[in-house]
Amino acid sequence: MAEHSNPIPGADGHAAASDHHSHGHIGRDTYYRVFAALMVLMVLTVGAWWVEGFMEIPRVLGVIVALAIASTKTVLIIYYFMHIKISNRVTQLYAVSAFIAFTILFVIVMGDYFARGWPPEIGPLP
Amino acid sequence: MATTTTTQGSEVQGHEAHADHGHAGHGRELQHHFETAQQQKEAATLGMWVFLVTELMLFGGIFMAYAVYRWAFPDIWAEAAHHLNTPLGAVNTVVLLVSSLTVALAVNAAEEGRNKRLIRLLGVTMVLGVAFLGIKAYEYSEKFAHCAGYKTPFAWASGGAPLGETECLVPGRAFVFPEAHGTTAADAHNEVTPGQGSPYQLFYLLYFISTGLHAVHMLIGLSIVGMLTFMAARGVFTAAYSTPVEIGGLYWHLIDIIWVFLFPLFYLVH
Amino acid sequence: MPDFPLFPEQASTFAGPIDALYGVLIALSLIFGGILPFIILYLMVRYHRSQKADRRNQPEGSLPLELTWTIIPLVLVLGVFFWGAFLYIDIRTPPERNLEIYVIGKQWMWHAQHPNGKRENNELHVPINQPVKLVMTSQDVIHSFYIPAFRVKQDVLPGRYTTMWFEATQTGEYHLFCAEYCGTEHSRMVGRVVAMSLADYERWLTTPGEIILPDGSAGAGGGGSTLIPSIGDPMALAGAQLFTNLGCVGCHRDDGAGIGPSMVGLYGVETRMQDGSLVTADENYLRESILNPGAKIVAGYANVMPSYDGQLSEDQLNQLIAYIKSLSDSESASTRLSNAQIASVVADELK
Amino acid sequence: MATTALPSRGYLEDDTPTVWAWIKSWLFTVDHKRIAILYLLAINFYFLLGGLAASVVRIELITPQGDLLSSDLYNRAFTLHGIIMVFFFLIPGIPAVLGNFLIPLMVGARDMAFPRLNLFSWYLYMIGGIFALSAAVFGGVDTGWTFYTPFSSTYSNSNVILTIAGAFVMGFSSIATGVNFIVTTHTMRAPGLTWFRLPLFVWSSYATSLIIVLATPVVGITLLLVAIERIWGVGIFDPALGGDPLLFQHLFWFYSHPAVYIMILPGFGVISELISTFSRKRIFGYEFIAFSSMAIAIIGFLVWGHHMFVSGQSVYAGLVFSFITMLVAIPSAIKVFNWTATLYKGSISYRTPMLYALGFIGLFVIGGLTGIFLGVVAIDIHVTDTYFVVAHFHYVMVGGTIMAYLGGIHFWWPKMTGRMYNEVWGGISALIIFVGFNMTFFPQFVLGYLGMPRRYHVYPQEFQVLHVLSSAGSTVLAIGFIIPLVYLTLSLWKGKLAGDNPWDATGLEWTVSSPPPAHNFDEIPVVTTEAYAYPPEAAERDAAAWRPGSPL
Ligand code: HEA
Ligand code: HEA
Ligand code: HEC
Ligand code: CUA
Ligand SMILES: [Cu+2]
Repeated sequence: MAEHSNPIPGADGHAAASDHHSHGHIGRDTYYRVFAALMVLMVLTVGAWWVEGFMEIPRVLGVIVALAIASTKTVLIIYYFMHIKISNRVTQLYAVSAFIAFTILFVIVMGDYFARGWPPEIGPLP
Repeated sequence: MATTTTTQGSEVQGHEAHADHGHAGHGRELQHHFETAQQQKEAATLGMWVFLVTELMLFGGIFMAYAVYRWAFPDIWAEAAHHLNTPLGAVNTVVLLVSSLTVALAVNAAEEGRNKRLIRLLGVTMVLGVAFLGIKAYEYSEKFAHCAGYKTPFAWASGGAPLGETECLVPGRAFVFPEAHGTTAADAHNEVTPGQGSPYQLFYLLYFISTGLHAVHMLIGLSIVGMLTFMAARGVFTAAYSTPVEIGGLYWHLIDIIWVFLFPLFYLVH
Repeated sequence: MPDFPLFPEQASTFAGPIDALYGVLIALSLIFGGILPFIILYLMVRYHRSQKADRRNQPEGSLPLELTWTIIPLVLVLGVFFWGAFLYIDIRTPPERNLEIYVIGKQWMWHAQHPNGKRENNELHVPINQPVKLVMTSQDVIHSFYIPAFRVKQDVLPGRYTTMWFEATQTGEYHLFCAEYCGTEHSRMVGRVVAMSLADYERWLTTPGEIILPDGSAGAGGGGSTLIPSIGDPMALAGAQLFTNLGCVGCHRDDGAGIGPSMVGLYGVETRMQDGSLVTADENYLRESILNPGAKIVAGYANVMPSYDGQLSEDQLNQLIAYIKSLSDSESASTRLSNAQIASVVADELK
Repeated sequence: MATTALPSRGYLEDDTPTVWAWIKSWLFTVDHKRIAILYLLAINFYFLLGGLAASVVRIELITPQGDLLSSDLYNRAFTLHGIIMVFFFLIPGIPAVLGNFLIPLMVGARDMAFPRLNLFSWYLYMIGGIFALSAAVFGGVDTGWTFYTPFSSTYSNSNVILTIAGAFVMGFSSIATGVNFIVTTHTMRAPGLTWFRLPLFVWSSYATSLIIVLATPVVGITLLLVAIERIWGVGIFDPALGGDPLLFQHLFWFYSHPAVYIMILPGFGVISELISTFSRKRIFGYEFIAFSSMAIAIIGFLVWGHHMFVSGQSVYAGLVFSFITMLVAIPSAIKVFNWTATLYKGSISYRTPMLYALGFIGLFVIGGLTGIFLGVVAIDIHVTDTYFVVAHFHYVMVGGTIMAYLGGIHFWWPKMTGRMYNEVWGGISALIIFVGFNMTFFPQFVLGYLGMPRRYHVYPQEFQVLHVLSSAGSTVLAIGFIIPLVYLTLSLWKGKLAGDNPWDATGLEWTVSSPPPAHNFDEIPVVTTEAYAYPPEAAERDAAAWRPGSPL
């Protein structure tokens, strides 16, 4: 196998690693801007919840909105505060791996519950 | 090269990605088994990230249980959530988000070798962390005070105003969810839901477990930040060596992320 | 039974197809599990270091070969999967008309109730050539109802119903096992299944036997045989009695004029809930409605029904459900008596 | 940076003045090789203990009545057996012993990325083990290793919490190992050692670590919830308290199915090393073997529901899980075929490790193929929770992983200790184990299809013949396991010196002295060749050098 088949650049033995000292850099003003965004999102979540208190909207929608905002916050924190933006590919992959694994768990388990309904039945087929 | 047997003795320690390890020592230290500082730093960061993955999956199990039961008992969830103190939860969220900013700035300060600023920022972070835990503790003790029959924890301590109705939202044999207000009139049948076996309890169980586990992580995070402050005060960090601050910061952000989800999932339910 | 069998008896309609599939799998395994070791043995001997052999031009890999031994097993297992899947759907789809028997598992015994109310413990009498559907629940932990000769098994869960069906083909006595570990006497939670001809089964149904309730106490009398012709299903009858005694009738009037919805024609029909969703009123729904009425509120009604959780035994719950189901049974609907009539018949009977 | 370079001192040697200092030099070591030895001792102890429990189980099953043990004791015996074998032997087994010892050597590093975390994981393992042992001593547990609720959370009155604490702590031990492997593989590789030059053992350990890291926390929290439910009487999994028992099963198997691949993948890695070495040629289809490990790790996360076919999960879920279960078998098939192809045109020698490797293939294939039976829902309905399942998993776990473990121990024994063991006894015991194993577990397939449920302490008369056969086999098996214990121990004093590379194997671990020096490499090696870089004529030369009387 030739060297070029190495799929994960930048994470190679230290020979390779030393070529990579200068990752990017995230400036302080970026942090402040991200923080401002987080605050806005914070207000949005609570605001959305407050509005939902008066408005009749489907429950699912409320959950989706709340989770979408939380996910956006998370992405901001992970991407900027936790430096994933300037991390190497391997670290980036690990950062998403937990979310992928959780999605697998979530989709399959909820799939089973949806199929059974609540109170749970043996299955969609009678 | 040091031989391994001497490592545990006199040798100063570098750092370790795992939170449980001490960080005593000074000077930037390259552990014997690493070739370059860059390699050591990469290992530490990746190690921390992999560890964070396990932390996320740990909470993932609880989130899964939460999802199933919220889907199964949507009304009960909405009703139960109304008994949580949403303003306090919101304040806590802000507190944590601010602390995330201060940690990010602290990492930045460490990278730039500005030690004073680093110590200050770490200090602020700790204050915010303690504030978060204080508010959380108040929320908890409010629930316990209700079980004891008092309105507030203070009333409980001083033997003050009793709570009008029976309510105990702490899961366990004493659990009592108060009568639903606002639903159709004087229905004699709709008694107070008893503790055992009601989905209301499931909500509070999940609430206490996940926020409790989160609080435990806060405590660990606080001790890490404390350790970092101590190290910073001893002048361990320089512009060239700040990895511990960085990976400690990662841990703190993780705690923040978990709360970012806990808040809407428990406090903002309709 | 023979003393040293190598193959279980085939006593239900599933046994044949499952054994056939099993045979195919064994054949498949023999191809791989039999030929592969043979190849390995051959290579081991042929290329043992003491053997003179041509060892030049060793291959290092070969895409065609890799594809071959990826695709062939894949095709084979997918074939097996589809075969198994259709069989599985069969096993999980009871026919429309079946004999329904309630089964309750508890540590550590099985308790069965036949449609006419006849009960038995650790035994199950079933007619042959007749689809039998078991509606099962548990009073404590998870058990599993297993009849090896029929090739059927289904876990029995507390707090809900699971179902299973089979059609026995041969008269005889077969093992009944609890297959899910359930505590100390798990291995003694066994019994027998007696498959008999339909005529024998019907005769057996009417022989009075002592009723032993799951709680161990002995109930009264036999299968209520005298009532069968006049009313039909004593299981439902017992339910009707409960329906009156527990005060359900106070709210659930047949004419629909009560506080609660009428039970007539409820079972198996989709009902609109307050939140707009449609729910099919099956056993689990009925069960939930009785134990936890607040969980799903029927549109147009208030959440005033009290919970009966903790006040009903599994037995009573089954009876109530059987009664509610009987109210929807199109055949019996015409001959159905009103609640009051049933109550009076019951009262007579009890005198 | 310290400079006390003692280049050629073996990691086993000590210049400690007192016994206490010697003990300390072991208990506080951060040397991955010493930690591996610590693990080796602890893990083998647990294996014997688990085996002892298995022996008790087998003896009880000789007669259909419950005459030796009460049902309570029997339940505790098989639970102890299952928990110890799974959590304290098989899951840490190959990774913690062989992985710890070899990964740094194989990637050309001086140690794991986090040596103290490594030691910490051993302590966690010991603490977990002590919890589990004390649970057994104070009366045992009777839930089965699967801890199904609501039995475990509400009904059982045995030491569930203590055992759960043990499994929980042990989980963090394996997480620590997993994190270490991942980071070591990524950041500590020697210059020139690209991913496709790594030995396959490293690949499979990496895949294992991936599973550990993603799945273990879930079972941790699940077991924690069971403990909480028990302590406070609140219900997440008990329907009587409002919860759903199937949720427990989903969460449990989300870990425990991938966990079976935690058990087997390192074994695959060992077998790849052995087959190549003792055929004296490159492994066939390197990339396919490497990627199939990753495929197993990933697809393995999608099939857990095949343990729940009759549990009451939905029919759709059953079909989906069954389908993906079929797919997960394919990467294993690829591996088996590639190993077989490696033999072709090799120069095969029947040294002890190779005997284990060949035994592995035979037994694993049977175990894996019966896994397919179980994955076909219609068949599983009949055989689930019967001895068919018991036989299946012993074929993969004992016939698979333990064979690989023993093969690996024999293969690297000269490297770990510097001495050779008795080759004749090695061969004999491998043979005894193979025969004993089949005798013990093959009858159980028949038993299972006949309908004999598992976890049964009394059983119908007609199953007795097969049970007696199985018990007889287990005696043979036990003897087979005790023999290596004896000759391996003896070899520490009596064995002849092995030399750096007794097998003429490739791989960085064979370039250092036996036992390796404390810091592994004086100079970090620069790698310029692929793994298993046997020259094309290696096999031919080896065969030509064979004379009657040289080792088979
Ligand atoms: C080391 C551990 C290990 C391994 C590797 C496996 C591997 C597999 N297992 Fe196993 N399994 C267990 C340990 C393991 N299992 C345990 C412990 C249990 C019981 C738990 C309990 O309840 O206590 C269990 C239970 C279990 C069940 C549930 C049974 C039940 O309770 O009802 C199922 C069902 O699908 C299953 C399937 C499989 C499959 C498809 C594989 C596959 O990965 C196998 C793949 C391998 C091959 C297929 C062989 C090689 C291939 C060829 C020779 C090529 C030809 C192949 C084809 C044509 C397909 N296993
Ligand atoms: C790695 C995993 C592993 C291993 C190696 C084994 C090894 C063995 N197992 Fe195990 N077994 C399991 C994992 C394993 N098992 C699991 C997970 C279960 C399910 C548990 C449950 O249902 O919850 C199970 C269940 C199980 C059962 C089913 C019990 C039941 O359902 O009722 C049986 C019955 O025959 C059995 C037998 C054996 C035998 C004979 C061995 C033999 O291979 C053991 C051979 C080893 C020895 C005999 C040790 C030799 C040494 C001595 C005897 C010396 C004396 C000791 C000292 C000096 C300390 N096992
Ligand atoms: C206080 C009055 C009251 C009593 C007593 C009462 N119910 Fe109800 N029941 C209601 C009301 C009102 C509803 C509709 C709202 C709801 O779904 O909870 C209802 C709904 C139901 C439903 C669901 C009906 C549907 O249309 O989907 C069932 C089944 C049921 N009850 C059974 C019973 C049984 C069995 C008893 C006695 C053991 C009983 N009820 C006692 C008031 C009552
Ligand atoms: Cu009931 Cu096992
Ligand atoms: Cu599995």
